[in-house]
Amino acid sequence: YAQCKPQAGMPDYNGVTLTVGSQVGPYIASAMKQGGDSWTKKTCGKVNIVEFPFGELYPKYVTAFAAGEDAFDVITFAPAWTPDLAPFLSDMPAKMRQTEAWMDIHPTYRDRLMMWEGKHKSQTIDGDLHTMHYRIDLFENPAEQAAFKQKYGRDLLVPRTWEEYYEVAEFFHRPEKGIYGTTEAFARGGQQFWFFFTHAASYTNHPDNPGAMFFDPETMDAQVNNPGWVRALEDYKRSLALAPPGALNFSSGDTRQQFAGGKTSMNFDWGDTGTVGTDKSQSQIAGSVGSDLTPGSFEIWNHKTKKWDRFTRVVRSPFMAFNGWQAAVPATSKNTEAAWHYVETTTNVENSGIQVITGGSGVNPYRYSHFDSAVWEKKMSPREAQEYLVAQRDSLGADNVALDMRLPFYFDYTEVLEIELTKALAGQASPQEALDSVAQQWNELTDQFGRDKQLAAYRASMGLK
Amino acid sequence: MKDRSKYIFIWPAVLVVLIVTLFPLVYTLNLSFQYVRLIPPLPPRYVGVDNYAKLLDQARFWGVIGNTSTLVFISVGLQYVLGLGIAMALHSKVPGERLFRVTFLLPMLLTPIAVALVWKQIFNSQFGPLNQIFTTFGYPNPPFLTEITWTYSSLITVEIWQWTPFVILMMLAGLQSLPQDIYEAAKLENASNWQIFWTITFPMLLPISVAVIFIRIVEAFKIIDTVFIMTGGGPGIATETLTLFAYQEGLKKFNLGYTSAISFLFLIFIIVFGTLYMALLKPQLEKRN
Amino acid sequence: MQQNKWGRWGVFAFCAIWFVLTLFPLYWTLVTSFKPVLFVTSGPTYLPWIDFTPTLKPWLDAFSGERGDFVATFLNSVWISVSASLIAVILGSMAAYALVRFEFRVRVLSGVLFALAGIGTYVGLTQVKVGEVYAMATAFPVALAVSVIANRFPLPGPVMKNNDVVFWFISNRMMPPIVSAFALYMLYSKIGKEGMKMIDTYWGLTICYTAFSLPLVVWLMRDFFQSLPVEVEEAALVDDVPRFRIFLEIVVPMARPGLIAVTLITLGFVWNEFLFALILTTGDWQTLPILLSGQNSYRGDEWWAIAVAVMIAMLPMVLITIFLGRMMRSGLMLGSIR
Amino acid sequence: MAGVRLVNVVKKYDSTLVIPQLNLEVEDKEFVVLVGPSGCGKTTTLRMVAGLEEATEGQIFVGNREVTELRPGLRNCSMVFQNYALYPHMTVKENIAYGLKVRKTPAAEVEKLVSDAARILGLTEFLNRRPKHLSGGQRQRVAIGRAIVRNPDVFLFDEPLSNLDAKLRIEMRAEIKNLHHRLNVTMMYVTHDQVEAMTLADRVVVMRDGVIEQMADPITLYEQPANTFVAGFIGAPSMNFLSADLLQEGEVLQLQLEDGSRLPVPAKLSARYAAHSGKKVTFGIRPEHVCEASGESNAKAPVKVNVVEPLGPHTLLMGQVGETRFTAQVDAHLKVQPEESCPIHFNMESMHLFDPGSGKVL
Amino acid sequence: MAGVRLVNVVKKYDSTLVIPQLNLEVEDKEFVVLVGPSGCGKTTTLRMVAGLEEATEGQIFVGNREVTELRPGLRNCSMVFQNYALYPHMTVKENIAYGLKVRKTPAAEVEKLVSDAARILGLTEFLNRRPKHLSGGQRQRVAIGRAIVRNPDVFLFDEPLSNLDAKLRIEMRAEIKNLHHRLNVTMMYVTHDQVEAMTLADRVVVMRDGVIEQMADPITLYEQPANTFVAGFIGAPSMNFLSADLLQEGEVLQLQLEDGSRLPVPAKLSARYAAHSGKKVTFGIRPEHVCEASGESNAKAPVKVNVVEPLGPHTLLMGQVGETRFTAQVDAHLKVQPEESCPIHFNMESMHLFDPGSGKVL
Ligand SMILES: Nc1ncnc2c1ncn2[C@@H]1O[C@H](COP(=O)(O)OP(=O)(O)OP(=O)(O)O)[C@@H](O)[C@H]1O
Ligand SMILES: Nc1ncnc2c1ncn2[C@@H]1O[C@H](COP(=O)(O)OP(=O)(O)OP(=O)(O)O)[C@@H](O)[C@H]1O
Ligand SMILES: [Mg+2]
Ligand SMILES: [Mg+2]
Repeated sequence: YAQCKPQAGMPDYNGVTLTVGSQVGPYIASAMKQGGDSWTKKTCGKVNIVEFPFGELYPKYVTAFAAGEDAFDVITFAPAWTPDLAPFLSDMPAKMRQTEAWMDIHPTYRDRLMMWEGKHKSQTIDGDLHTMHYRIDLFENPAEQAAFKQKYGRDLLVPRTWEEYYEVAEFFHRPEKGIYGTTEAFARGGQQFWFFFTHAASYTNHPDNPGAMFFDPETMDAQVNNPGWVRALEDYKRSLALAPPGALNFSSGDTRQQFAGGKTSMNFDWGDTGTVGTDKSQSQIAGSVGSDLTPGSFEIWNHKTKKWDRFTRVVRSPFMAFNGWQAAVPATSKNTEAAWHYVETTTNVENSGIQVITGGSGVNPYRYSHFDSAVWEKKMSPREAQEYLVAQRDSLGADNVALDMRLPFYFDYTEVLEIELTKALAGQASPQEALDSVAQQWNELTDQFGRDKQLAAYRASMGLK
Repeated sequence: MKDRSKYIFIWPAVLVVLIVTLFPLVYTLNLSFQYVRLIPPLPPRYVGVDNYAKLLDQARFWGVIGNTSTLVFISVGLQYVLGLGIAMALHSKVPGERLFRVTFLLPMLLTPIAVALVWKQIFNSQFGPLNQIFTTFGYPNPPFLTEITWTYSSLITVEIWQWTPFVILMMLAGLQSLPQDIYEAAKLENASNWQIFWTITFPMLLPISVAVIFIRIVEAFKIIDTVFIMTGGGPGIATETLTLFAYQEGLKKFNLGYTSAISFLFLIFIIVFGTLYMALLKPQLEKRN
Repeated sequence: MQQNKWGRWGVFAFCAIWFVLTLFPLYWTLVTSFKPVLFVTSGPTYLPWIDFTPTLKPWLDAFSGERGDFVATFLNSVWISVSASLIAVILGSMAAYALVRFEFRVRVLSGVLFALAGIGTYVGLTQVKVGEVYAMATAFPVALAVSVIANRFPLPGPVMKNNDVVFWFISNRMMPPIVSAFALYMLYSKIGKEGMKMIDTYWGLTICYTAFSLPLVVWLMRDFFQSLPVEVEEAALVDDVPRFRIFLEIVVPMARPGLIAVTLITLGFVWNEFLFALILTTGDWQTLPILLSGQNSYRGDEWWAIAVAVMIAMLPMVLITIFLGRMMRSGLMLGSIR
Repeated sequence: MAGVRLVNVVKKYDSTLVIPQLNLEVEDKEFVVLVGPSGCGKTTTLRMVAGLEEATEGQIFVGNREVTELRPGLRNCSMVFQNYALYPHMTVKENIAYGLKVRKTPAAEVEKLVSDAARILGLTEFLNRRPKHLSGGQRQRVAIGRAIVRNPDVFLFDEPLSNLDAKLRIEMRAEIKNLHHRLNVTMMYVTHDQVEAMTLADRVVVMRDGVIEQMADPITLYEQPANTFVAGFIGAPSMNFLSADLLQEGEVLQLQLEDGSRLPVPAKLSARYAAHSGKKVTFGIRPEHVCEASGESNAKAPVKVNVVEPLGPHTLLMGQVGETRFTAQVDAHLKVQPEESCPIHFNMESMHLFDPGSGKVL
Repeated sequence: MAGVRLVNVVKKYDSTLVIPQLNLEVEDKEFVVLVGPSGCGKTTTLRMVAGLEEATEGQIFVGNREVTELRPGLRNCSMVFQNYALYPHMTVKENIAYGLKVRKTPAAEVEKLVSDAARILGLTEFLNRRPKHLSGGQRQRVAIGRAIVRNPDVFLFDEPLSNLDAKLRIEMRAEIKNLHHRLNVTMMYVTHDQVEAMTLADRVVVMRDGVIEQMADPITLYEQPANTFVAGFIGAPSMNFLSADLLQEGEVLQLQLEDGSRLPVPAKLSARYAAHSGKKVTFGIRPEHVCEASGESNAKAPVKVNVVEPLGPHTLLMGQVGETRFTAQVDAHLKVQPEESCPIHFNMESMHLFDPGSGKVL
């Protein structure tokens, strides 16, 4: 049969088949596939995407690595796992970092999340952070505006602080009419703690003390029980009161559906609420989806002085929840070179541009080139597209952007947090008690795993030298 | 009979089971005395019975045993009662029995994951059909999966829905093997149905009941998918089950020594339970042999 | 008799309620799989065309492959569950038959010797730098041989009989599967490194399922064989028919209803198994439950997609149930024998 | 105390007609036995009386009460089943007491009734055993004991002895007969063993295909069967049937068999049969009404012997007269070998003649 | 062709001793019937010969071959089981041919053997039916057919007729007897029906508790039982046993019964019994060896009648002589009512005397 010919200037990967681990599609997997098709066309290599339920992805990788199995040539994973997986990953080839496309990647990803212990270990394939969404039709309804003004003595605007956020939420919370104030994810295993972290970032990500949100970057003492965190948890519980029934069992996906179903006046979420909410086939409020940064705060806890520092303006601390999907090449792969080439192809400007506007690909902007509103207006109304992109770009570019936690033994830490968080939400413990307990257990874990090692890893994850 | 061929009959099955289960057993037993973290890779070290001691000392472990037992005993109990009732109804050739018989078996053959997913939707406090029913009766948005008592009720409902068919199947077989004439004899004595049940049907079914309940309990103690999908162990850790706990420790944290210890404690627990169960029921069973 | 007409109505009502309870979730899933997204997230709807406008989109999505390769996975599931349950039923009913018709005596002490010989050989071999897998592959038969030979001698200590053997089979289902699955993965991985790929292969999964189905098969089939008349077999014995032909040509046909029922039940268990499938496959031999649980992604529950997946996974089981129901009606529990 | 009456009872299972129409009256305190070949509807009849089976049409009375629609428990009949139907999980005592307990009889009375019954039936020492550990005869007695304690109006027995061995059968037969005397109560008894029927019954009902062929006391049944069916069914070994021509030769009425042998009809029977002379008839004679022919016999025919069965007191010869099977019961000391021909004398006093078409007696 | 020999055979199940020690020799072509009460070890003996059960001790020979350790298939015995043990999923033809097929007999020969057997047994028209659709007697014939085609050295029958009804039993009995004549082969036959034993056997083995009580031809067994057990077991209804004193009164030997009646021992028996005069003895007399006493009877005693069983040709009276149970077979026309006392004549030619302690015949 006719030998496949690679395109000009492309390497010849005839006979190479890459196994790519991913979660069950369409999210991410379809992007990897799109990239794969493109790569096959260019290089004649083949790509086999193997898909696992999201919850089982981590154990799948870990067992394979631990057994030294050559099961995957490329893995896609959450950055939180980077510390655990990094020892088994190959380094990104230097020449990938000398292209124009490289510089197009937003530095928050390029220089922080794709690195581990000073080396580039993975490639971002999806940008992820929390942005806020609101119902334009409600917020700009003159009757509502008037009523709001009468009740609170100020204009009904998109909230900039959490106080405003709760005022607005309370105002729109009308269970008898089937409309609720807001919604967040509260379910254990349903991404709850990222939502909580978003609250916490606003009160604890001090501009003067970078990377001190989770742990003291000098001592590795857990910070989760400081007053900033406690306040965040109180807020988080307030959201529960203003959320639709059964919210305690909501995962992020539910919040999205709630919002798109017109059940809540606001929510905050990854970029998906924007794409789902504006899609007429999935949403009852298409055309009315406004976006903005998540609210900020005038006050931020300073862990050094043990005081609330008051700022003259609202400090926005958008939270890089989840940090976006990464792709990497395990060291056990026999096709490292081809695998990296595939990753590069999949995430190049052209392909990622396609992915980012494909509904259901799960890919959110992570390159400057993704913020070209012309493309987006094909899917959304101009205003929606405009607000969506601005919220995404400004969050990413915010001075005080907060990075997600990445640590070895990640699941040990998050498990403790999830359990205590759920207890607090269920009213079995006060916020202070719950967080004290988390802090104590986190410190124990840190000691158990080696404080120095953990500290070094934490500092690396926060980009501290 | 001295018949050598008996070995040809039994060895293949024994070998397959031995080969596949022996290694895991030994491996796990060995692991349970070690401190092993797979990720990041740390060299394993032997810690004696530390894992066990720690477990027995951990409130969460006992909580988990309590949760699992609550779920298992209540749901298996109800499964048995319902299953026996339905089996008897089917056995009495209720109209439509052919259709019922086929349909009633269905849930047992569905993936527990699918079952849990479907029921999670039904239990949705907002969009679910059950909510609609409760709402029309003036109790909108019950916290099906978010409040402890409700959650247990919901989980037990699902367990019952899925596994009562197994009881039906086995009890129906048991009923079919009972002699018919003693029922006629009892009817001639003018015994009421209720008396007939307690004095004849139930005692005669006791041996198979014991076996069915035992198998169900052993299998039910392994419950994970339903809980994992429907509540994730919540609210809090109120519905965390043994296997879910082991899953978190083993496949999330890869704290393998500890997980192995959980498994062995679990095994010991089941065996102790099984022995007690049999010991308690033996006098009852022996009476009829 | 007429007298308890009301009682019969009560029984019927009870069955009818249970019928509705059984079918409603399945009906709900069926209609959900035809619902447009908008109708899923806006409260319960029940009747297509009346409550909502049905759409085929979720089904088309499923078969487009973007939510995972349903066709290949479905076929994997079929191959593996059919072959594993067939093998399990064949081996299991042979063992069950032996446990019913013959007497076995296993001395506890020979079990202890098995363990000692096994560990001894293994440790000894690894000391002289023999690979782990080869050490195991040697230790196992050595230990087996030692204990089988030892069992011939009148060793002191308790003796296990047929019932204990059955209990041993059952006890293999008592262990929580999490660790067994992981340990098995390690074993397969080690064997794989010696050149025999087990992980993510047809045989790897089939053997594992066979082993874990066997206990149930043995348990259930034993009951069936017990109720067969032994004289029929004796007649054949006197006629100088070899045991194996007796089993195949006389016992199996007589136990056919039971065999079919057990095969179907086993098929159901294998078809639905999740954990082993998850851990022991990577891609080529993934089975449906994994794909199914993947529909419950971190992006939230997309009910319409889940519903389609559930329907696909359910369909063969519905057919099996109908079949099984038939078998039960046609005298599954013997009766037709004499 | 009460008799049993079935009036125009019809029984269909789905569409198969098992009992076309049955009228049967059992007197108070009578012992009636139903016999007939397998499948003739004996059990069905009994079960309809007990209420275990519904009559499709017709009425059933126990005493003066109509019980057609009544449930079994209220008819006050006791039934003893072929397989005893003992409760396997109860001891003998519990088995017997069960019906009383169900009816909430005071414990002291239960105790008394059970021990009385046990004494009558010789079960006292087995009271604490389970049925599994009893022999067949003992089980049967337990089943009867269970029936007795209720003090029922009617006892129903469905082949109670058919699972017992020959000796036990004879013993139990006598016990049941005895019981009937002692309790003095109506009994209906089903069997397909005609010896049982003959020994036990006040009256025997011979059934075939759901129809009563003859109903009479045992001796009448034996000596004056109404048709070939009854004649063949009652008596063991069966009556022999030979085709014959009834010829009037002067004064003497004679039977000419197919092999040409001629048998004179006794004078005192001639009047009865004379009307049928010249016709083909079926000649019936029981094996016990023949013997080996001595010289002076005037009614004999040769039998070609196939099998010789010595029974102790006498011997059975099984063979053929002409082409027809024939069994003869002869003296134990007669030495005959198979394949021999043996001349047989017919005791013509005990002859029967039937219409070859309808089978009715002439 | 071969006889069967059991030498010092012992059988234990676990620890229960079922057969203490058994020596039995069956001649070539002999028809031997094993009888005895339930549980006496008949089936066990037969199964040991077939090889379905291992002898705990001792040796078993078929012909000249020792087969003690041989597996069943190699002993060339055919066995017919009580429940027929037909292969339910095969047609009659397949059932009969199965053993041949397994032994790879050429198809043409199979065909011939099967059709021969079917013809002999009258099964030709049922060849394609399944056992389910056959009547009991037909099933039994299929089982026999299956045994025949093997052309075995020895036929073993384990109560083959006990599931059949009375009429069928008589028919099949004759067929089996016939078969023995035709095939001319060794047969061992187990039954607990002594009528079967008497009619079929060349020799009957009477067993009790695993021990052979007597082994003799049927007539001998009936007329000269070796002990009270055999005397009571053989013959139906059972022999009556009465305690008596044997008195020498001058020339005449007399039996004095407990109720005082005196019965003279016939002269030709006096010599035999004279030695025992003055002792307590057990007097045995069969029901068929008594009759209603006429005036001139010199050997009579009154029987208090409890039950009257008309059997057709004669009538059974069941009652008591003194305190001892007594059964008499009298003429059918004797009219006796229960509770009456009836004088009975003893046919003393047929008397038996036994030692009251050991039960041995005197
Ligand atoms: N439940 C039933 N359904 C259909 N037909 C039945 C049923 N019970 C009995 N029969 C049929 O009714 C007829 C009479 O049955 P019955 O049991 O009364 O016979 P029987 O005289 O007692 O026979 P046997 O001597 O074999 O007990 C038989 O032909 C039988 O096949
Ligand atoms: N497998 C066994 N285990 C223990 N005891 C047994 C076993 N089989 C038979 N027996 C006992 O051996 C004795 C003889 O049994 P066997 O079956 O030979 O009696 P049988 O003379 O054939 O009686 P029946 O006339 O009831 O068939 C009985 O007491 C019986 O309980
Ligand atoms: Mg009947
Ligand atoms: Mg026997």
